[in-house]
Amino acid sequence: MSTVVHRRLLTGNKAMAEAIAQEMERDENVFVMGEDVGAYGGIFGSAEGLHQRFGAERVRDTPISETAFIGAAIGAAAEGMRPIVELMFVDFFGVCMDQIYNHMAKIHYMSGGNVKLPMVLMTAVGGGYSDAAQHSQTLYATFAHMPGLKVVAPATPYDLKGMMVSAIRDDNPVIFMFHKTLQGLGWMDQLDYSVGHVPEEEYTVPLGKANVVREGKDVTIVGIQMTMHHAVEAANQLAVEGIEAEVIDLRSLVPLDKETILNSVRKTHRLLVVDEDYRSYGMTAEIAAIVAEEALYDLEAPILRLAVPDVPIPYSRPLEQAIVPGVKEIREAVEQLVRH
Amino acid sequence: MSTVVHRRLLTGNKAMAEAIAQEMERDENVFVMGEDVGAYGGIFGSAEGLHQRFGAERVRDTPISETAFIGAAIGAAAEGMRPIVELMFVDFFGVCMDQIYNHMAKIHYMSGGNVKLPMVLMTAVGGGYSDAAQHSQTLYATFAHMPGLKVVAPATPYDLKGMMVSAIRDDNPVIFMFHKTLQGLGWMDQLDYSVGHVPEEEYTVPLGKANVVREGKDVTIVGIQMTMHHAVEAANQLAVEGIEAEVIDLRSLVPLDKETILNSVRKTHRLLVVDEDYRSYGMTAEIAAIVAEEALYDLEAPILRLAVPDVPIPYSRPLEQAIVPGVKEIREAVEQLVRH
Amino acid sequence: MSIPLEKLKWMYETMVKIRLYEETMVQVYMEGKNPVFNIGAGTVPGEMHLAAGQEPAAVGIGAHLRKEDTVTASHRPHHNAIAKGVDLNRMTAEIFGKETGLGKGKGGHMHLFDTDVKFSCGGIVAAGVPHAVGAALAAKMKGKDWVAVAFIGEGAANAGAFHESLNLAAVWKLPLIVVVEDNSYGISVPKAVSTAVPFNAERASAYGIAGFYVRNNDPVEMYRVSEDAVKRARLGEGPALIEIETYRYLGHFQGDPEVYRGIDEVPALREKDPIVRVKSLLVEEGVSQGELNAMETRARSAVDEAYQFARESAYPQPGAALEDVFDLAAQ
Amino acid sequence: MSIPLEKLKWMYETMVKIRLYEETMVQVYMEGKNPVFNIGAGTVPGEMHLAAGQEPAAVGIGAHLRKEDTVTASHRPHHNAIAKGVDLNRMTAEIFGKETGLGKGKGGHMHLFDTDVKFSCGGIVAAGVPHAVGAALAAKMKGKDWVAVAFIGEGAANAGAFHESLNLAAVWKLPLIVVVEDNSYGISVPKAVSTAVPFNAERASAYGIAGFYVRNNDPVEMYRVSEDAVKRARLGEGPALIEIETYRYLGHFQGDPEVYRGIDEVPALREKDPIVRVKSLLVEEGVSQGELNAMETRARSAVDEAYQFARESAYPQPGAALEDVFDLAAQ
Ligand SMILES: Cc1ncc(C[n+]2csc(CCOP(=O)(O)OP(=O)(O)O)c2C)c(N)n1
Ligand SMILES: Cc1ncc(C[n+]2csc(CCOP(=O)(O)OP(=O)(O)O)c2C)c(N)n1
Ligand SMILES: [Mg+2]
Ligand SMILES: [Mg+2]
Repeated sequence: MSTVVHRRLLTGNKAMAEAIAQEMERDENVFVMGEDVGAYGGIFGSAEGLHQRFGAERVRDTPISETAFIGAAIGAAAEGMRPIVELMFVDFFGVCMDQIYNHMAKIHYMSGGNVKLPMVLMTAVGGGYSDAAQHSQTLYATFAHMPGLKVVAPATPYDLKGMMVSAIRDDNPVIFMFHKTLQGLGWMDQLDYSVGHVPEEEYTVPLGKANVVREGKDVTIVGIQMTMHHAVEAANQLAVEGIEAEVIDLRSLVPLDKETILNSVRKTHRLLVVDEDYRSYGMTAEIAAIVAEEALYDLEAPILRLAVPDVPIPYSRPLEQAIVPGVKEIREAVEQLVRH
Repeated sequence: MSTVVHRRLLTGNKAMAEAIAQEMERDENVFVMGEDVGAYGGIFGSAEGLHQRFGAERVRDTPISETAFIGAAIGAAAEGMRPIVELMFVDFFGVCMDQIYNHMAKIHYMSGGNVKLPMVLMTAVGGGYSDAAQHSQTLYATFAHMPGLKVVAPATPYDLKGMMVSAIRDDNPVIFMFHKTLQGLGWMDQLDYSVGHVPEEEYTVPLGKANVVREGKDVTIVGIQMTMHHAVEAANQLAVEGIEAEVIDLRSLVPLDKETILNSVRKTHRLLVVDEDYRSYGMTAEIAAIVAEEALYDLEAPILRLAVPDVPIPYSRPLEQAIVPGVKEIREAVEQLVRH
Repeated sequence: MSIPLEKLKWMYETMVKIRLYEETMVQVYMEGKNPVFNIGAGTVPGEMHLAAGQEPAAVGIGAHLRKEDTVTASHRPHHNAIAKGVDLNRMTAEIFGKETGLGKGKGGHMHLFDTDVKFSCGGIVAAGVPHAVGAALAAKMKGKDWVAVAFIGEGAANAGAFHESLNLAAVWKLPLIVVVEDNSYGISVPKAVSTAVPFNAERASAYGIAGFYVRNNDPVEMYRVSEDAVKRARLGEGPALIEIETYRYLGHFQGDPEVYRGIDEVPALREKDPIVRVKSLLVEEGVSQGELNAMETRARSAVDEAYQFARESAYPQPGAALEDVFDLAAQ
Repeated sequence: MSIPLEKLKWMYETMVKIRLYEETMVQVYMEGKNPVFNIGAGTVPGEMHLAAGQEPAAVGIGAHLRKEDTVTASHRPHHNAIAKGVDLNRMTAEIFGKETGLGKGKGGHMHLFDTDVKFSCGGIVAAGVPHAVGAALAAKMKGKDWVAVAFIGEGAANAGAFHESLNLAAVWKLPLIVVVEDNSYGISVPKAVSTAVPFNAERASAYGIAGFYVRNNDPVEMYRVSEDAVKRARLGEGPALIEIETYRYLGHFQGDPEVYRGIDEVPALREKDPIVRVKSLLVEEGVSQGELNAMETRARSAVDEAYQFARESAYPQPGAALEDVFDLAAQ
């Protein structure tokens, strides 16, 4: 935004909920299901105000039966409804992954394209507030590894709204990951970037396009959600040292916008990938591999990866802080890269 | 084996079942649970003869309740038992991944090392016989991505026995993936390498060591289970063309023996990774990334990856054959690599 | 007899069609698997779960269903598909892996989707029940009197998805009917070894819904019990659970060594064949031999035509494997 | 009164200890979260699920348990842990994230593991039930008369793991007792909105096992019902399901706005406080005020000591985060 505009500031959760509300107005087939999405408005505010506005028929509190209600979303989508179903924490995927992975992801393919499943599974990811091993994961790669699902993870209120609208209108099943700390909730860390300008009218942000959020010539940093914000902060600090980092917000794991990454690496010749998910067999590996396949000769330094070092997320604050990559680790990694 | 030895030929499944039987003799805490592991002996023969020999108390047929019985294995292991529990097809992981991933994998860590879970989860992987999208996956990376589990995938009868013994004796939870086609079952493809020499006495093969199964100087091919066997066959064909490929049998995804891979790449300067799992965010990415991080300057050609091209496994034979990498694809990829 | 004659005739002809279909498949499946059986070889590769003997479950409730009603089925789906009116040609082509198949050869025998008659099935035990819950929910939200029927085996009733689905459907008073086909085994495991109660129908009380057990693989009793359940579901009175004692004449899958059951078991079951029983009823009702023959002939023709259609259809091009992961027209 | 006085005294003292523990936590949890509440800040970060009001479930059955018996609990575990005799100092240190904690600070409030008294808990709804099945299986295979008790909330009884576990335990006749603590809500969702039957105890019949419902959060009735269930489990007579109507005085977690319940609800529940009721019973039985004071003082001291121990303990070194993923001594 380079011109002076009226800034309509919303938190991440309100941006999401606004997208859902507007789509519910637009299309009577859109409805919401999940644990505590009713009066409570979703534990992380994703459904704030919807129950009050649309009632219990279209905003349905469910029993703690993720297999049944996510499976029911599949069945309803096959009948032409457009369910938005919430898995409260992504960490709970294991009780319902069969529905997500063997059915939601595959039915379109197995039916030779005849069955469409226009549904969104929204789920909270991320740690950083001592919620420990079973409530702090991002699991980006777990979902992105298996074909048939679009997997997106927006990082700003603007993208949360625009990508939610796109996800609802998409005829394919979409995993919509929102980061708890980026919801801008009153009871969590208050971060500047969890509040942002969100136009009132509906708009879409495409699923599958990465975003160059900061241009630079010396090094490319690819991040997603929190690690992207950390990368921007690190880049600002590095600029003082005279290092200009280009920061890419991946936004979408599937489809993966490899052109944006490759173009950047071809320009900067150095790559750091930063992830809040586990390191091995993760997002950082995929991006590194793509570059090693397609832009090997453009690299002037070995690729660096930062991620959770293959340990479950520990509870204690100093332990958690030690394993989740932050601004400092990114800065150090970039310094190492450019020294090369 | 360069000297003349008595070759005691066993199929893959008999090698596994022998390991289990010998450990059950050795340690009364070892027992087996799963669907159809009793009279039937396991759908893929992993428990052949055990029920007859050890009875229904120690070889337990279960209801179709994977969450309950895998969770029960966790509870029993915490009490000092050493359960071996079968998940019939790895594809069914989604109905019980919570037990596998949030508990089996994490309890040791969350308890600060106080609770040990000496258990083995054995499961059948792989396709190639038109069992379609819900019964043909390998899902190697799905399990390897999340920390706390050893994840092994032996490819020969010798390793199946030796690694099963190691898995049972290991105090950590182990995911033991056996490939259906490598079990040497009478009702599947008959492959030479699904039968092999297996000493009668107990022996262990370490978990976490890759195996250079064929030496070569021109290119490194990393494979696992079927793709390793395909790689050896491709290498033999390439030798005729004068190309000497080194083939590495990964055997273990976690721990990952990166030294063996790096040493080979430092020698051959070219890398092809071949996987029967989905391509993106998979095993091929992890190996490629490690090399791009740690041996970038040793590479004389971009890394190549072969894997299932991010589609569910199709049923129809020509379709399935088109997407699972085989000998031909490996040969062509190597030719491309050395031409570079 | 309280069944309208037309319904009974439909049930008979459909049962005959199912039986012929499955018996034909027994033969076709072995093509290319002789002298050495290889599951991946031949005209029809992969696992093959047949339902000969289990026809009553499919037709007893099928007689009450309309095109708009949804049916979800299991890994053993042919009888349910046929009773729901799935296109037999395209279903068979799918099982042959041909491009004319319901799923262009991508799904196969365990994954048949016919959107015209709202039929689907899948290879994961009990996983279709939640889908039927969702169809029932859609019907309710759209204000239609459509019902959804989920067929599962008795082994599947021990899976968590069964419990969660029935509770959810009961809480939301959805028009869902779960039909448990009790053929005594989940692969090799007898019901008594896997299930804590003799009858899954007893579990209905755990959801405050109606539960029924149909004995002796009886199609007429299945018809009666289903009539009530379907009617109440259409009226918005909520779900029901029907279990039927049925018989699996063949192995769990083709090639099953069946070490887990005695050699006399199946012959004894065949003695009580439900098709024969329905035929006698029709004869009692005065249906002529000529008409019976005509029904059987129609069934035979439909089956023959389907297999021929499948045989004559082409395999998909290899490149088709890369299509249909995502709907590209979308958005 | 059929409870031995010693047991009743133990129950009283333990309930007091639990209540004091939870009430102290209410305060401690807010340290460092004022004036702006931030879940990740302060002495005790992360989610905090407290059980003040739910003591009867824990002590009523706890009075029958031995060290060798296993207990698994949920995300709301403190009362169950205390009744099982978990080391209160190390438990509190764990909740503070200290290196002296049960899990060296790696587990936290929802993940407490005390192998000495065979206690564990976890943050995934219903996931502890299968673990208790496994402990019960181990006891059976080892020929011991140990039992395993799984505590869950009423919301958890709609999860598949509940159904699968009860069926498996019933089929194998394992010494498992599932205790459902019915505090009326799963977070914000009332039982009637989530559960198709008024009492989960009715679901016992789906597994052919005994089911009990204890009304009014009554510790004495809980004791009686549990006595029977535990005795029968020890004798090899299989599992039981006990549901108890109980009260959650606090929010689902600390910081819960509780928009889903009326402002009068909790005060009305507190009127019927079970600790007060047990105290009157003890007075009726002639226990002196002096003895009651002594019990309360002991409870207070244990709690104070635990919090002090936790406060004074050191945080783990950051590098410790990398340890304990695998047992390296293994193999
Ligand atoms: C979740 C899951 N677990 C296990 C299997 C393997 N499996 C396929 S069919 C079957 C037995 C099913 O028994 P039942 O439900 O009685 O149906 P039937 O085969 O008798 O028709 C099993 C265990 C599966 N497909 N899905
Ligand atoms: C599988 C799973 N789904 C959802 C959650 C989120 N969650 C945590 S506690 C809770 C409510 C539990 O209700 P109940 O079982 O009644 O226990 P209570 O909190 O009342 O003690 C929910 C939905 C979870 N932890 N695990
Ligand atoms: Mg069955
Ligand atoms: Mg509750």
